[in-house]
Amino acid sequence: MKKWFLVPLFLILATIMVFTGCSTPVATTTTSTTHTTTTTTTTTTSTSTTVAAPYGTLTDVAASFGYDTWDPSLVTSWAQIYQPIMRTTQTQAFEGDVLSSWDISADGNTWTFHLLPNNKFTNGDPVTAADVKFSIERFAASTRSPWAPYLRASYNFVSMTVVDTLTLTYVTAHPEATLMACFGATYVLDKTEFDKVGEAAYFKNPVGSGPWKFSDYVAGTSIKLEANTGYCRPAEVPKFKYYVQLLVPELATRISMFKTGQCDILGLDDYARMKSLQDLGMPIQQYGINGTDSFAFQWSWLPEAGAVHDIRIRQAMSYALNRQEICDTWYSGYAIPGGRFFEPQGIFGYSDALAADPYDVVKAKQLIADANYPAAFSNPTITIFCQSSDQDRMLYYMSYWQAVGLQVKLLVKDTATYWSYLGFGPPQTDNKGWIWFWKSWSYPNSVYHSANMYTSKGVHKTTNDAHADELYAAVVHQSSYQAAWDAMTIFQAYVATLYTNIGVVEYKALFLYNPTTISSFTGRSFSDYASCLQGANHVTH
Amino acid sequence: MLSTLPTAKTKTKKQYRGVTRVTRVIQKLAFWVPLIIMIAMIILAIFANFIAPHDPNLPKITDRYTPPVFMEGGKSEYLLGTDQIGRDILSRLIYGARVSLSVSLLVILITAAIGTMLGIAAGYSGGRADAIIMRVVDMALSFPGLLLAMLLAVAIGPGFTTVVLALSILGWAGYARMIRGEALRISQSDFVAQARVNGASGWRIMTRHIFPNIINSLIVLMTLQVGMMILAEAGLSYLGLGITVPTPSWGAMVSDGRANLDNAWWISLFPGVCIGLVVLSGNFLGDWIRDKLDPRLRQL
Amino acid sequence: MVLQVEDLHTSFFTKMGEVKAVDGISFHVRERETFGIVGESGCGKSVTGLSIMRLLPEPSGQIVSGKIILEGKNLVELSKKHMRAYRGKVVSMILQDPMTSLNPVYTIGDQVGEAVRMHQDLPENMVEAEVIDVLRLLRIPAPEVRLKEYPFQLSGGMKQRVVGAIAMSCRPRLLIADEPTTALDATIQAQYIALFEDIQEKTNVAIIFITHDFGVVARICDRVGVMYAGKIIETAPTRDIFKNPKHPYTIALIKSVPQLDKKDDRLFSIEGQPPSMMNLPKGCRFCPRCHVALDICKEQEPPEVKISENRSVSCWRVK
Amino acid sequence: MVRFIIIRLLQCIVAFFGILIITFLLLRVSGDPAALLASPNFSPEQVQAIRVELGLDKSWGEQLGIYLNQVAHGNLGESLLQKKPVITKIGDALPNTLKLMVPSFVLAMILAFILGVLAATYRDSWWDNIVKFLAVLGQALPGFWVAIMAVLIFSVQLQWLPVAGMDTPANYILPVSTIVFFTMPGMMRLVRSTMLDVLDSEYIKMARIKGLPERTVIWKHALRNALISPLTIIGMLLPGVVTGAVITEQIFNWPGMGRLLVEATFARDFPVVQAVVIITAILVLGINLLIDISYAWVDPQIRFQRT
Repeated sequence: MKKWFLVPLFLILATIMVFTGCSTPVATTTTSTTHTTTTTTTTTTSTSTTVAAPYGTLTDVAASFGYDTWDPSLVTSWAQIYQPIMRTTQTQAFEGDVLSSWDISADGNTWTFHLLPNNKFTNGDPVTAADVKFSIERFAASTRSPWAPYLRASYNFVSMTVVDTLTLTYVTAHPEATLMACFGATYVLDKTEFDKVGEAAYFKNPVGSGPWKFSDYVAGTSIKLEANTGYCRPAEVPKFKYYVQLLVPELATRISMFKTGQCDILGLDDYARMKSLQDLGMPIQQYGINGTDSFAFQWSWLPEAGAVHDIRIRQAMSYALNRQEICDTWYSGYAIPGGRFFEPQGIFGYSDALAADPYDVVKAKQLIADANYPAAFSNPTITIFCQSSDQDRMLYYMSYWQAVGLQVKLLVKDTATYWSYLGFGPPQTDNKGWIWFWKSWSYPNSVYHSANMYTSKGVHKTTNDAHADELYAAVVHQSSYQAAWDAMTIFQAYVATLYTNIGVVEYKALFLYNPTTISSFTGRSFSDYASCLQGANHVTH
Repeated sequence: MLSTLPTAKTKTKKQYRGVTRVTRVIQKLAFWVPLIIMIAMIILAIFANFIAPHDPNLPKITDRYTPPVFMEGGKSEYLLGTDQIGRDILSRLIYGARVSLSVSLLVILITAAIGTMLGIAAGYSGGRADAIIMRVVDMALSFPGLLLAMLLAVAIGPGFTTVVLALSILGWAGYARMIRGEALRISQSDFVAQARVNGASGWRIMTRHIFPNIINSLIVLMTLQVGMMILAEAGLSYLGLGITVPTPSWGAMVSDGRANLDNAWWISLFPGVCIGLVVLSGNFLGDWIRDKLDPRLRQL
Repeated sequence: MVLQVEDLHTSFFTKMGEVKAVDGISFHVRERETFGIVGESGCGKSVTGLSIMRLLPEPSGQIVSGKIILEGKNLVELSKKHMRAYRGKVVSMILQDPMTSLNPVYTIGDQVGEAVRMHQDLPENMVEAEVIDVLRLLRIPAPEVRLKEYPFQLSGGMKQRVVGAIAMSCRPRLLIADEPTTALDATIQAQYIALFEDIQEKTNVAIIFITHDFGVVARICDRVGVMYAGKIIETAPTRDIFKNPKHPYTIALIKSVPQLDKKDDRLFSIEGQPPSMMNLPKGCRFCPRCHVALDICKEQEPPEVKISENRSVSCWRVK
Repeated sequence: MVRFIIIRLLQCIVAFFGILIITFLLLRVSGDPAALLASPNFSPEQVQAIRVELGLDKSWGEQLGIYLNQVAHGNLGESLLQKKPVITKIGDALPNTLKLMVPSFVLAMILAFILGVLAATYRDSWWDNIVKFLAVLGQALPGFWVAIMAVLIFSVQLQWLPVAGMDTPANYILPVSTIVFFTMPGMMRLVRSTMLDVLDSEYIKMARIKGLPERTVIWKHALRNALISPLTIIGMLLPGVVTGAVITEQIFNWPGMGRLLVEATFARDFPVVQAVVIITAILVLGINLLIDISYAWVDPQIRFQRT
């Protein structure tokens, strides 16, 4: 009896899976300035063939929770309880998230946002234009988000008007198509609730309209989210009823928990270790776009920066790295050479000009000889600093530089100090010319991060080049996203020649999962970690 | 010697003769084995550059996670295998002896010096000074040193100096406490009274009369501490507050390999064994010296 | 006959080998008699006492052979449990150092009462009266007050009396006093010895008095055994031994007792050291220190010679 | 007796403020928390504004004064990173730590006393040798290593016990045993050696002479005297338990004070670190005071002291 009952259920599930699999959004037409969201306009899967109710628990482990808050202007790691204004597609374009569509005026200065109808917060309040306006204002005023300043009045903002409950206009002083990246980082809060309970209470029991809803949070211990069955895209409602993330600082413990089934998901930095667990029958899943490994030379334009002030030394450091060997060994084949700052292949503004330098010891040695290293420098020691989690990898990368005769020194900084050394503010007495190691995870659009890395206004203080500033200004003054993309390509290609940031590899972002609880991942696994887990499917028996 | 004993008459007697022979052998081993281990470790530490087959800090990524030579997949050039970035474990162990032992010895010298001075001063002078010093000692002994070590490591950054300071900052108290007791006992003895009668200064009594009489206890305590300090350094390494990379210390090596205990146990096990050997050797040697010098010191 | 010890051998089995602390001694103690065991420290006299109590330090100390017959029972053969029932009740002991013989953390009443409760089937309300009674027996002033006091509140002499009270609490048949007066000063010593006589009179207890001091022997003992290196080399009534000591060692010991009536200030002392108990000489144990040794003394141990009903000596010179 | 306690109490308070000041100064040397809080885009002026907001612009003396005043009023400040009163964080973590430490401490003590006494009573027996071996083993290996091995053996291989968490009683077994494994040996050695001294004493012989059963001799007469010196050591055992807690909490994922401390130290969350140290100091000092008082209970000589 029971088995017969399961057949139609299975068929329904299969249909849904096929549907969601096919429903990858189509890129918007280039000529039109109207952007529509493909997935939400229809409600095909509703009524008769209701989605099976979510069940079960997905348990994840994290080494740290970072900031201990649910304010999306401070931290976006579990912003999945909120909906952003826009989100990225698999082709690195943008589509609406709370929006059904948006228009940009002919002069490029007026954005009109059309909200999805019938979209509700988990407390039942409708998502309105007033909520979006409030969220943008609040986000722009944030003092802690790196994205926020680009929405702030001092940059490029004139006014914002609520036209009706589902329409909002946003007026800028000059065209800036790349603001989409900022809207993509702006999460919509429930203004009514926020005004009613106040900020502290709101973030203690946060309300959003995302695929997950907040369930429980024990500071320093666990996060618990529940599938939001009222999510505006029924096909994307998580199939697991609960998502639990446990804070487990000790790696050995995380591994043991995963092996014993106390958690379902495990991320590892050491890909060889990951492979050894894969050999035990634990499958690997890729999510998001590739992450990158790179080195940034802060204040390298200053003569006091020492050896790295000389571009030939920086170039030599790039040529000395055997990137293919790194990919094959450290990353067990899950990486490819390349990966400057935030620029894996296929991302906004990527071109072949960003391709990695080949491994060429002869050339590296020649460049070093040309620079008359070490004789030409009073202090030839090159200092690299990283966080303790990256120290093994650094020692390994450094061995390539030692092999070509460079004197390198590694400083391992604990997380707090590491961040305080990342170049912002005036140079500290000792950190001019220090190289920092940067490991990025999948970030869809790096336009504003690039400003920080490659322009003189940037906080990371690696570049002080007037031409780069001009080229960057061109990127953020485009009325079309495609034009901005092209401008970004030119800008990136130019700054690549400055060698203020050298990429090592771009690696696949991976995690292991427990095949007894999870069968596969469907949906937006191309986007990021949280979206990938959102598409986790049950193992059906 | 044994043959001169009269023949056993009862069961108990026989049993005891057997025990005597075994214990005597064990006693000899309990002295020689730890002594040899200690000396071997010290030789490794001193001549690390000549003994170590590889550069301890040079990664060879293509050889990473090589198991020890006696296991399947082991290579003869890496007797004890390699770690997660392909460094030779044996070479790191040998260089690690240098770091671990020097941390340990330095801390012991510092703490013993401070503790002895304060202990003698307290025990000899007595009264208020004694009361104050002993109160501070009590506090120092009961305060978790790890907390201060963590604060210190974060305050001045991790490294050799930090580890030594962090372990020394409270470590003197144990010495002060023991030395004070000894000094008190000795300063009440007749020869000290005699010295006083003869007009010796307090300084002279403390250095010439009291100090030589506490050296025995001091040596015993210091021997026992060798391993303890290495263990403490390992604890700091685990929390990321130990000796900075790439310098190998045993504690850091054990800590580095901990997440690989289930698939590459050799990274963490061998340094762990070294720590265990030194701790045990220190304990046995300390016990032995104590028995030889002064059986009264059983309480240490 | 309260106690009969026959050919008792007690050894310590140490890491260095066997130490024959008591090497075949025999003696007896009659009712109401005080038998003294005299000897230098380390001669085995305390071990003899502990052997009778069966309280040798375990596991190294062992009674190797011999008989200890107390009131007709051989203590050597008793089980631990049976022996415990004898201890305190039939045979008891007073240890040397009054300062450390009392447990510092319990009151006097508690410590004396414990022994009373242990062996006498008394109702709880009678115990205190019994304890006071025992304290009185030991002539402890104001026993009702002392009951509630801790050892550190008492003087040395008073502590020694309390120790005596514990030992006498069940009116044992035999009391072994191991140098009970050594730690006391002269006046208190005299009082304490008088106390022993008094107790003996009241309770008929037989006493083994272990001491190194012939002066004390003269005052209290009826008979005396002189021990040297694990053997009793001479046994005699006290009066006889002072009048006519036979063994050269006894003679030397008596000579070394300071006597007030003699003008000679110089104290006699025996030259040399007692032999190592691990490595005894082949012949007579005293031979190396003996002024009158014969050739045979070096070769053969002298047999015990009974010279009268109450006297025996082990010396080749005494036939 | 009362005076004795009052003097000890005053000493505790002095020591407490000493620890407070040292902690405060050490942390201030270690780095600028404002720099950590600032977003990478911040201008120096904005960083300065944060400093003013947090009172970090004032001189150390002033900051210390303000801080001492706050602590005296029971205010432990606000977490810099989370804008949350520190007291709530401690409030979450402290019970968890106590849940772990109290059973460990009690178990370690009980085992140390039982094993130590037995080892001393049956000196040089096989039993004594096993105890001695355990004691040496417990002091010979790094704590975190043994904890991880325990997890691998009992949780991963044998699957008898859960790896981490604190939901079920089974979760307590591994962390508690680990702490016991490391803290007990030192204590046990001490109980054993003290007990040996006591057993050699005349009053124990005297107790035997009375014909008391061995049970009474050991557990009544000997133990109470043997208790006196290890009581002091309980105080010295505390650091071991705290250190043990830091490491075991990290490995067994126990959300207690130890883990809070590690997190806060690396994040330079000064108020939290200070609060953890202060609370630990209060605990340690308080326990020492209790020990002093129980001393008086065990040793009548102190109880009757008038000074």
